[in-house]
Amino acid sequence: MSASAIIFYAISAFLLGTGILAVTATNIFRAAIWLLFSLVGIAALYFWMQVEFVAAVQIIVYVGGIVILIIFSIFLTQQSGKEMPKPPLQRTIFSVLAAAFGLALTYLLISENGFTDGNGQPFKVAVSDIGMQMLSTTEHGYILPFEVVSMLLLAAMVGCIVIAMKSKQNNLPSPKNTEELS
Amino acid sequence: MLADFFILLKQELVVTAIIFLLLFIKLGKDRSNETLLGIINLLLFLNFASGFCCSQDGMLFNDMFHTNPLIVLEKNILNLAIWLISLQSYSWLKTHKHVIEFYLLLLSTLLGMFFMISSGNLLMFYLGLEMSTIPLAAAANFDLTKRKSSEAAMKLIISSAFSSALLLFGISLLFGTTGTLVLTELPAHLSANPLQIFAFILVLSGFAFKISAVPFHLWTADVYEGAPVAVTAYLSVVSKAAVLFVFVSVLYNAFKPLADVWYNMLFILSLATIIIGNLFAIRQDNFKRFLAFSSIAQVGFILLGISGSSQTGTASVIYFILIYVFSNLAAFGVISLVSAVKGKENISDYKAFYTTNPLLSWVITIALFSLAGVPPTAGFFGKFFLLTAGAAKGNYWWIGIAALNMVVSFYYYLRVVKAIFMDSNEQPIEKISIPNYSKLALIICVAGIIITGLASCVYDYIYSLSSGL
Amino acid sequence: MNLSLLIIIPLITALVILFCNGLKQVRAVALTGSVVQLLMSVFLLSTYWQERTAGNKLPMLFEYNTTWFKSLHINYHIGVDGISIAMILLTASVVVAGILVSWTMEKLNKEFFFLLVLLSMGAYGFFISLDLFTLFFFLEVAVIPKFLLIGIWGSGKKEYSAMKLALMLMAGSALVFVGLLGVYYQTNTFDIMQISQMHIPLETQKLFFPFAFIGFGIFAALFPFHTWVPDGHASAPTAASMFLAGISMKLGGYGCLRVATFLMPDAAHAYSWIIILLATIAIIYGAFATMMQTDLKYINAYSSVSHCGFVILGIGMMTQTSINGAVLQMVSHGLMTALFFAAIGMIYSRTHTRMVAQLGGLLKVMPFISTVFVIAGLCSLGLPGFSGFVAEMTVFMGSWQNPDTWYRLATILSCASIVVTAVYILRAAGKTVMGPITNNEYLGLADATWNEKLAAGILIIGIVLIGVAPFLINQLIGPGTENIMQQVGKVVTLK
Amino acid sequence: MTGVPLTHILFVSTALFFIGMYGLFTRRNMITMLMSIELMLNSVNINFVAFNKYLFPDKLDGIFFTIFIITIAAAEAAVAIAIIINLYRSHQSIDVEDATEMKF
Amino acid sequence: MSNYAYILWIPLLPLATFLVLGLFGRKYFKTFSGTIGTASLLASAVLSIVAAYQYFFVDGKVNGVYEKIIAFKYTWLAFSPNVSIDMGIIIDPISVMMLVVVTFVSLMVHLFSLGYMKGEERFATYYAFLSLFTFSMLGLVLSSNIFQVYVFWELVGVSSFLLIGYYFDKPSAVAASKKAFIVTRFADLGFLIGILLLGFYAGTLDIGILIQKLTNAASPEFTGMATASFLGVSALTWALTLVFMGGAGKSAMFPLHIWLPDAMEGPTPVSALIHAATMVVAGVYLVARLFPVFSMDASALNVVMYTGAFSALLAAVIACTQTDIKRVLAYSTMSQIGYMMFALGVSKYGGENGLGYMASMFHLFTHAFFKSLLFLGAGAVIHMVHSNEMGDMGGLRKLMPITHIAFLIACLAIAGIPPFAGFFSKEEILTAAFHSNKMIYGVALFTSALTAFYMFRLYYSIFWAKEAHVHDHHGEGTLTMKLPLIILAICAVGAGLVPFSSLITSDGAALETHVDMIFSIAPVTLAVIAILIATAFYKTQNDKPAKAAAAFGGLYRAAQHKFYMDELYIFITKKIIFPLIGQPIAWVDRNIVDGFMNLLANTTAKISALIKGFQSGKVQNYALYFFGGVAALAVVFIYLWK
Repeated sequence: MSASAIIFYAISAFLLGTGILAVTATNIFRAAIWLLFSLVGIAALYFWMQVEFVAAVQIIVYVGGIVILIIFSIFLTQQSGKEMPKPPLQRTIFSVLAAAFGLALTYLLISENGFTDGNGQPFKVAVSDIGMQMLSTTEHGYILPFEVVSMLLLAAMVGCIVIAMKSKQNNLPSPKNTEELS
Repeated sequence: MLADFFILLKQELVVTAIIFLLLFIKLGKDRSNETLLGIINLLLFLNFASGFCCSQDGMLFNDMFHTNPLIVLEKNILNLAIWLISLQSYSWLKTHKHVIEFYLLLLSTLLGMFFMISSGNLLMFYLGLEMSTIPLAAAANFDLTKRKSSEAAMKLIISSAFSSALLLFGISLLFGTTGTLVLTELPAHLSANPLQIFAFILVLSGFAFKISAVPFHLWTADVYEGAPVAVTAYLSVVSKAAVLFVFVSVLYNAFKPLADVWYNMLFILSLATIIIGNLFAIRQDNFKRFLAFSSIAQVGFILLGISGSSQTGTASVIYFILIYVFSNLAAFGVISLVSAVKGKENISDYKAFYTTNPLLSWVITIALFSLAGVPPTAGFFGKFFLLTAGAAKGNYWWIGIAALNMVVSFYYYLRVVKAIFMDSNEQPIEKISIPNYSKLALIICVAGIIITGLASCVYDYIYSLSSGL
Repeated sequence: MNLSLLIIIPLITALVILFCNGLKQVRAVALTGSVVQLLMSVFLLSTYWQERTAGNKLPMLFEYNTTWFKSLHINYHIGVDGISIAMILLTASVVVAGILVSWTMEKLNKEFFFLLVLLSMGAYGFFISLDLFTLFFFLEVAVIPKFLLIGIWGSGKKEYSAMKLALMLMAGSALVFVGLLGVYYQTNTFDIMQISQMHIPLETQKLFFPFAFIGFGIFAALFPFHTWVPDGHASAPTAASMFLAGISMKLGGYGCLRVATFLMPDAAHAYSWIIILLATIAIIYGAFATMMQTDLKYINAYSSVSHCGFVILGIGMMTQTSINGAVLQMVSHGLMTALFFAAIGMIYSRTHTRMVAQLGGLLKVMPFISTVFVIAGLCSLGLPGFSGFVAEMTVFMGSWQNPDTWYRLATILSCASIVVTAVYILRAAGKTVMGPITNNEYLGLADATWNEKLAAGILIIGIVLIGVAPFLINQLIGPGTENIMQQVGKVVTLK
Repeated sequence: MTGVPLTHILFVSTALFFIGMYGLFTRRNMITMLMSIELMLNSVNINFVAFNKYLFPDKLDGIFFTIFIITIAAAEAAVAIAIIINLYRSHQSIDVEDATEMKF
Repeated sequence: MSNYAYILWIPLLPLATFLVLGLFGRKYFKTFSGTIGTASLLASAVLSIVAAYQYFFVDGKVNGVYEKIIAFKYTWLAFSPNVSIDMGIIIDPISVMMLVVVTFVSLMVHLFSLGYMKGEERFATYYAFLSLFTFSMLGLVLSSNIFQVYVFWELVGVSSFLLIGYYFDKPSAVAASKKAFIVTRFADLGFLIGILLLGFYAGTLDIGILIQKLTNAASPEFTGMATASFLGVSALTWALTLVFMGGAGKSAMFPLHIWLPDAMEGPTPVSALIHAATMVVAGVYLVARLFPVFSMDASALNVVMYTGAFSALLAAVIACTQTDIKRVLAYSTMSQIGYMMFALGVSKYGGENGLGYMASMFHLFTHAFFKSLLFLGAGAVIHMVHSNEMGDMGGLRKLMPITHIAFLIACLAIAGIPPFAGFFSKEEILTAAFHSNKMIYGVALFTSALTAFYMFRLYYSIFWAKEAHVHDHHGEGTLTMKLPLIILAICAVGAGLVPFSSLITSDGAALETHVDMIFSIAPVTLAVIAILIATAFYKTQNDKPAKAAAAFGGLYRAAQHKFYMDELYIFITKKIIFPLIGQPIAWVDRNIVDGFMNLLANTTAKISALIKGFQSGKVQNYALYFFGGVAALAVVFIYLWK
């Protein structure tokens, strides 16, 4: 077993282990931290696969963005350190079964499929290539999805602002609202 | 080249333009809601009208975007639907604080749908799908202070995130087994091996989630019930229609090699959808929830039509969706009026509705009859053609079960009609004055319900644009 | 003769009604429209007669055929033969009578007449259609007005009955629909005349015939799918009962004949024993069930089950005479049962009860209505001189022509129903119109008004005309049944 | 990276996917549910990158897909959190079991 | 062959009267309606007599035989090229004879009713119904097609129903009319099936052709019918027996006779017309009409014979015990028709062997006069005392001399005392029976004696017995009531002198008959003895009848209760058909058949309620089901399918 393989298995074990902890930890704050580790592990996997750009994006967006967002929202909605309620036993059982079954099935199918490795070409990803291709309108250009995503982000932003903004609407005399709140 | 670009992308560009125009208006000085809504409705009408000028076949961005007359037609249907919804929600939005934001969200989802329909690539498809969902979840929360509204939004976003995770997993497996994301290249690489079938099932579940086919439908009723009426209408009509349009073309084109598999799958799904939708619909009291289940059952019929996988199948699905737009929106039009003015959304509130609001009663009755498939409304033609298409493969027993399920669906539609016309009520909903916008929308819907069926040119036109498997 | 007028006139009438104000205008428009339609039907009859006497031997006359939905081979194809004309005349008479009977409708009169006229439009369209799609279209058009008519203006457990009726009829049309699809995919056309020229393989026929036949059979109160009949008829307002029994049940019989049997004769032969079995059960069973009823409307409704059994029997026996008889029975039963319901409605509107036990001696206070009642009853029990006799005897004779011993036995059993019919009719009549007056309040009741007299008169004229001069209607429907027999008989020689 | 077969990487991603799914099924706190979803999306990302690298090294489709998924995941998370916060305002709870006002 | 087209007017005149009176009578001719009816019937009667004269005496015989003439024929309802219901007029000896009888008796009844029904509220309706009945009866006797017979048969039934139920506010009248109609309907069912059988095998419904085909033993129709058998009985026997069943119903033969006594609830003139002279003999007429066919099948004739004889005896026994005068007359009618029936039963076709046939027709003819006379006389009596019960009467001979004399003549006639009409016809019947079947002869003799006994029991109870305590003011009634009595009395005396045997025989050829004095001794003696016993018993009030009744004990009680036939029928209908067939079916329909439909609906609703848990509102469950769906699809379509 080569060193690279050992590194791979180590990373894998780490990210899966932290992933499991992230979904089982009873303390929500700890869970968020485990998630953070797991995401970092995934970034490491990307590094291992020599797709540094993606790894970078992963760290910037996830670790730097989403997890922070999540932690903030935890602070907003919850006292940290409080134990989270447990799901009903029945659901836990079914969830375990479902997840185990899904994993078994999927992996069975994957391993039976017998992927033939690529034609041996070196896989080199230069960040500039990605940038060029992203904004190219010609062959293999990704300008259109890029623009679409930007529109999506705009819309998401608008949505977030409207929803999460402390609404002054409560002051409006509206019979429906009082009815709903009561 | 540039002219092509504009012509091919005209609908998307118009929508984008409107979005930015609205942003500028938002950033400018405050205007009264009435003015805003007037402007917006006019813009939406222009948007709808612009869809009819100069369209042509073509591709852009290297398969990322393609269009043809059928796709233009589909987008026009969506444009029409959003215009109608906008007209109907006048009463609700008149007092709302975030009118422009609401339209920003809706229009961006519309844009997402346009790209999704035109997508020639799984990435574009995925982006379009997400773009048509995420802002909608935000929009579902637009009754900001209503608990149900937030709950609905939460359910929508979590369910859709879950489903898109599965969908993505499926896409990744497809990518892994075929090496391509381009829809037109997919058939050449598909060989119906188990992993591909599994990937297909995951992708299918993503579609099925959006069109709320059983067993992927569970979010539907809750979200429909909780979301504001306009959003519910939008969800049940526009977003569903858009995904169905894509679904048909993806199935018929990209997944052609798997036809044997998905044909049977669709049949099972369609029957399950019809039956479960009906079974749940018969005991609902909330009008929106009721329509949610009824729309689930309708989707079952649509799936049946798709499974016929012929030119008739494509045509009848699109035809039916057009009719469904009119019928469902006519019903939602009335509901949104009543909901906005009286805050009542239960079927039992509608008892003796006819004594106070005969016109609205007739509108909703015609709409329900059309949904039930009673002639001379267009719904009859739609259902007839769908089942005819579905029978092309000779599964008459199943068609028979579906046809008998129409009887069950009849029951619950008639239950509403019964409440409106026959039941007595101490305090029926008082007379509602109908704003002109809503009136216009209702007239268009009713006219559509009547004309679309009887005038065969509509169907023949759609048929001429369609293609089978 | 443009047959589309038969659809257009009711349509226009219905639309004009929507713009009317007040009962007087509404009913005037409705009556005018329906009378014009009746005159049209008579005119149609006379032109048809001229054509036939001029030697026109085409199976269908006044055909009009235009493409409707090109891609699905759906045409708007209409045309009539004698059978259709008989049905149209029946419909027109019942409609006029129904409108006259509802002359003083108080509640929501505009909607009431609108729906009545709409319902009649469905029936007219159904009877002239020569395209399965068009036929199915009109079949369903006729369902919903019934639901509303019963549910809004009915009495008793009206919602339940309306729902039951609508659902069962819809189930029927759903079955019909599957049958139609089967035929369509076999022949690639919806055109009845074209399909009749093709030969559908026996196996296919055997698969789809039951769908079509049972589907239409539900409309025609085929046992055991008849349960909508008693409830529906009993709860419906008078005019709706008349329409239901007089017209709507005929849609089923006509469909069984024109669609199921005509297009799939092989299967009809193969299944004829089942059809006959069910018909015989319906006849006997309906008659005995009627005997036990205490509500006048239920009596007539159950007797309709029994009488419509003759229609099915006639079709199932598949001899020319029996099919003739089936058609005659449809017309006869339509008129007779409409008259019966009209009389019951008149009685009910005055005494406010339909229970036989509470009525009595009405002949004394309302001789006209009671006479109408008795006439309807006598027609129902197959008295010569009224249409019922002619129809039933034709069915018996026709059925008897089928030489199979078991079929003979079925015929004899069916014949036996005439005794039971006599029992229940006489029991009802004896208690209701005869005997001493049971309630002193009845003494002050008024007899029929002019409109009721007119309504009854129209129907009685029809009944008596057929009863006294059956050769007329026999000549009318003869070529039509001959045409059907050619189709059905062809198979017999094949075997 | 030599010596590690593709299927092993795929196993990791698949396992991660179902770990995420398990979390989604069992976590009653909405924010943790959201976290679980992030795990699932990440597993898809691993898939795309691995496929792209192992099987189709001549193109970058998988990489791009990954990038877009990450972006969209961010948008999704943002909106979801906004909704959750709004829900918290009205329910005073982000337990998903408390948000079952609409059912049957 | 001359023109008989005018015969069409004989039935059409009453029909016209019916339509006019039925539609406009109540409003416009309230008081004249009787006159109109009587006048039109007078015209019919005159036409009938003219027709009879022309047929029997002007045209006379062709080759020594009275021919069947089809005077008119129109295809009314064609079933197939050969089989059709035709409306036709057949002229042959029996139809002409019946024509005369019907119109004549009907005329008498019309006349009588002018007085009897005077002042009734529904006077016009009464005459309309009478006209309808007359029309139907005339149509029946003139029918040239067996289905035409059935058509008028039914019309006769319904007009009888209407007339019996004339006093519709009397529950007993309503019940009686219902009973009459339903019982005869039941019999008609047999008739109808018989017609179907005959029509099918013979390939025609035309009586002439039918007879022609089925009397030729070599014809395929006959052989087909004689060889085809069902339950061991040949189709011919079945058909004829079933046809006879129809006749038995109308003619009140055992066991279908139960309606006749009850039918006396109708106005008495109606009973005279329907239940004495015309409708009740329709059965006899029917058998006579088809007699050539009957004569081909001995078993069917035997059925006719035994039924007739038994009915004659049974009715006579019951008549001896009844106290309602109309019921006595009703049973007497039944008894006399039994005579006619078994006379037909013992007969053969043609020549001397056809004596029974001739005798039967002869008796029908004479019976019409004296029985209608009896009924009209009874009517006059009832008119006077306003009661049907013998106990309310007595000693009326002084108050109503004309009625008394007429009634006495009629009693003598029916008792078979020479030279009254009944004697001659009864003699022929007894002769025929004697030559054919001794047992029947015995029964006939005994019945004859009983007849004399109960008739005179009736006679004495009405006119003697005790002093009249009725003080009536309108005497014996109007002239229109007396006149028919007188005319009919004359007929009852003279009808026996008609040279019947040369006019009406089974084959149309004249029959040589002679009154054999030796033969007459026995019946006449018996009759006289019976009359004497009756005189002893009933001329004055005494306790002999009670003692005699006690002596007979059970038989008497049974006879008084009509041998419990009504009870049996009521048992069958009320205890078997209604609760054991009708109610279960009605129950099954509501609970099983309809219940199943409701069950479908309820099950759907139940399932719907049952599975509502899936929509639990918990988004995690939704996701779980979602994945479950995916997994299921995957398993099914990857591993299970194919």
